[in-house]
Amino acid sequence: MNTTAYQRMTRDQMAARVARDIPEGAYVNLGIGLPTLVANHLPADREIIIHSENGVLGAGPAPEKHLTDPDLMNAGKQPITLLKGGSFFHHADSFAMMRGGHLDYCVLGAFQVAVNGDLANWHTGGPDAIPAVGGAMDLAIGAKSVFVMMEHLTREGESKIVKACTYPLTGMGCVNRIYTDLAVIDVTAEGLAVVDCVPGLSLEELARLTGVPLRAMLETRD
Amino acid sequence: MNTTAYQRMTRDQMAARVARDIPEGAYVNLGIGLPTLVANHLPADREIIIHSENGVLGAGPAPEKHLTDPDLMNAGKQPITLLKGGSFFHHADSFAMMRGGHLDYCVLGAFQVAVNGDLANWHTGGPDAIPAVGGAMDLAIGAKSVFVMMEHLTREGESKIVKACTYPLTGMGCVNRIYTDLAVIDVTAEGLAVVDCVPGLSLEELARLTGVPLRAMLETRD
Amino acid sequence: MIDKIVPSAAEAVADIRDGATVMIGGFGTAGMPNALIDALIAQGARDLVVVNNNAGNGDTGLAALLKEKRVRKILCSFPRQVDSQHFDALYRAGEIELELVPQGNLAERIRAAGAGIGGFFTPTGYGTQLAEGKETRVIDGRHYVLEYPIHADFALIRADRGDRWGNLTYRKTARNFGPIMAMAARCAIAEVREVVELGALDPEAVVTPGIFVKRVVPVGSA
Amino acid sequence: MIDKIVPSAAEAVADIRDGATVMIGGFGTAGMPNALIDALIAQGARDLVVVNNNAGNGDTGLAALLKEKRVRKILCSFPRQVDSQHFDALYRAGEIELELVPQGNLAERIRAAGAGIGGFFTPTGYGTQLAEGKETRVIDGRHYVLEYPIHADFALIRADRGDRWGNLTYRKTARNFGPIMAMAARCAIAEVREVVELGALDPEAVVTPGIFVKRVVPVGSA
Repeated sequence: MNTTAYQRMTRDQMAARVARDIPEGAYVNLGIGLPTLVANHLPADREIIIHSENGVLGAGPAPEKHLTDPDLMNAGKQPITLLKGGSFFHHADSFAMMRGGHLDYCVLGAFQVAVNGDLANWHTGGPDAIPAVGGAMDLAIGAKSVFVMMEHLTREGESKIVKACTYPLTGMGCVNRIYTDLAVIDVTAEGLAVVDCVPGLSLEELARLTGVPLRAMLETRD
Repeated sequence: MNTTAYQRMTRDQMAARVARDIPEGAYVNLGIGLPTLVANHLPADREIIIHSENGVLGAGPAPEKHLTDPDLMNAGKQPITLLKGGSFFHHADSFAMMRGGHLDYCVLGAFQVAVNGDLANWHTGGPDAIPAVGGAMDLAIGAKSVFVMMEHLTREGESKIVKACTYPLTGMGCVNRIYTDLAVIDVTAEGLAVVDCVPGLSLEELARLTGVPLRAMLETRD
Repeated sequence: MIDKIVPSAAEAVADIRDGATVMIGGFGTAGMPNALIDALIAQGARDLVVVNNNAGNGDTGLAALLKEKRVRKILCSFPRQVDSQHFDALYRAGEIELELVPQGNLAERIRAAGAGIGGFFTPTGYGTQLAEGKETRVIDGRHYVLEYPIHADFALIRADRGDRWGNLTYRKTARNFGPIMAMAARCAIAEVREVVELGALDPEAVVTPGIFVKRVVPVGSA
Repeated sequence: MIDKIVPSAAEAVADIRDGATVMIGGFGTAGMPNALIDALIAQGARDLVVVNNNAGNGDTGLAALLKEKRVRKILCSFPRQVDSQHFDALYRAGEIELELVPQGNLAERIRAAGAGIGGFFTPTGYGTQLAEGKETRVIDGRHYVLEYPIHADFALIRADRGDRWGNLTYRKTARNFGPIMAMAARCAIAEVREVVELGALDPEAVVTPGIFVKRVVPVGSA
């Protein structure tokens, strides 16, 4: 697949790229899996407040192992710490923060994102798959900006950015920006716009891999 | 009016009569005005928890004047104290307690109660009257038992217990029991049933004064 | 560094525009943000829509704002009080619009706005004048009225202690509408008795997490 | 004297009947009321409907209740976990009914039950499989799905400290569903780490006021 002169970003490079776009003072929810890595790359000189759906604002990094507290976990059930200024609240209040539009950003993993911003990330729809949705649908419709973070291509080399999702939807038209190991792409009313991509990868090659129309961001800025 | 050999109850006697019916452990909201007096007559050997709509459970008696705290008031804006075991909460939680059916009793004043339990206590409907409803409609539909406490007759000698309310309604079919200065009357599916009345007042005389069918409670007990 | 502390009430309310919807905390005088209201009076915005439980007491605070004819419309549950003379005069003269809302519906509509709920079925008010013309529905044999959220541009509230992240605690029954109004407004401004260091508030006892608060103004004791 | 303290978990759950709807607190293992669940397993009630965020972890607690085939139906948001083998097996064998609910809708439906709301319009899940067949509506240009409350006969929750009036505090992210489940159940039973004297809990920091709680069982640290 990878015959041209570009390097795909590592997972940590992707996380660092996402982290760069999160400003001081933002309230952010990081989804389970790949998005969790973003926390490790937030610049130390920015105060950013991490929300976890299970009732905490101001989630801090994992504690040293011997300080793990089974009552202090994130949504992925990983041990966390609480920053000064953090707070605890119950589930209805926690999801009021999402649904009510109080979170500035959420970062979600995805199976597929469609050109219109439709998101599929909760269920493969396979007949033997046990469905589980968690807070994904609430985050998808709730945060002011919904970032998706995923590999650009499946293991089989198919684009996860698609004309229309074939997996069951998490939310309709909800994605604002897509971070992949190849590029950063905005979902706009006029279609997908490439913000940047890895060195050595041309827009033409990216569009060919992706299989849907892409344009460069600058061309469409007014 | 008062030519026969009975005495109307005083306001304090009425309050004591209501208080007698409130059991240990009950959660109770006392409306503004006459019902507030009930607090003074709750037996000291019963723990009864007073709810006030402005966000307090475990409201205690008024403090000595020099200990008044402007941040600790009841719904009538009168200074109160907080009992051990009391708690504070916000308005949405306070009304969830009512609407969600968590209060055992509320005691409300009234302009009129109809034979079907309709309650009118918030607005005379007069053209120059400024309407104000407060929490009355929430209490009317919320408490498990809704007690009304009022004089039996208006100053003009008309019964406040009526076939149908002529004043605007607070709630439909919501009243369970009526305490007046003449009698205690239950609202039942078969009509009004007199639980007890002041000594010397016959059921016939009470029915005549009230102007709607009344029957004695015992006759209808099955 | 996140710093929501604003040194003066005047600065905190400077961007409230003519025509804005402004929620004002307080039940009677408890929790009334007097410093913010005084600053709003001095600031000059007019044609305001105000949401408060009452319609002003005496000659200060909200009553003074009304007296200055700066309020086009008020949503409240209990305008009529012994000392609501300024509202009464405006209302009788047809110079202010009143939307009278049962107190629990007022609280729940405010909470719904903060929680991203589009509407809800409430039993309160069913069959009364205050539900006239509203959609109704029978659910599980009970009658309900459909009510919609109340959103606001600004919320002016009074809290007890606050920190630079905007976390708040309240004092006794002065809590009342503060927490839900903070959720429902695009910009919540809290005057506080005392600003404390980040981390000084017990994370278990924070009542309003900072995510709901944009500005914190230290004003000392009321 | 009000005394909601029940000395043993066995006594506290003795009246849970076959077919009961039982809410069980906890997000993963944090806040899981293990002592109450073990007592429910020993008690023998079957054909239960369980409401929990997950569908059991490992071999203990809720997973053990499932393994015993005592649960007819489960409402949850995230059944599939690395260690949800007992649920997975039952589900694949068609021996348990699953109602999958987005986590925020689950929380809000539970809260609605406790708050006496008959139904509400939520944006979460609109346009997805999980809203199929449900009533939808456009309100102010946004799409919503109508969701109904989830009531329960019993709630089994874990809190940190409790008193004889049933007031509760929680510990960190173990708070999660506890406060709203307590509101939504006819009979809420809390296991607590520690029972304290009435008045020992700060009234400003009580998270679940005793009005929502019927029984408090001291079980010590988890």
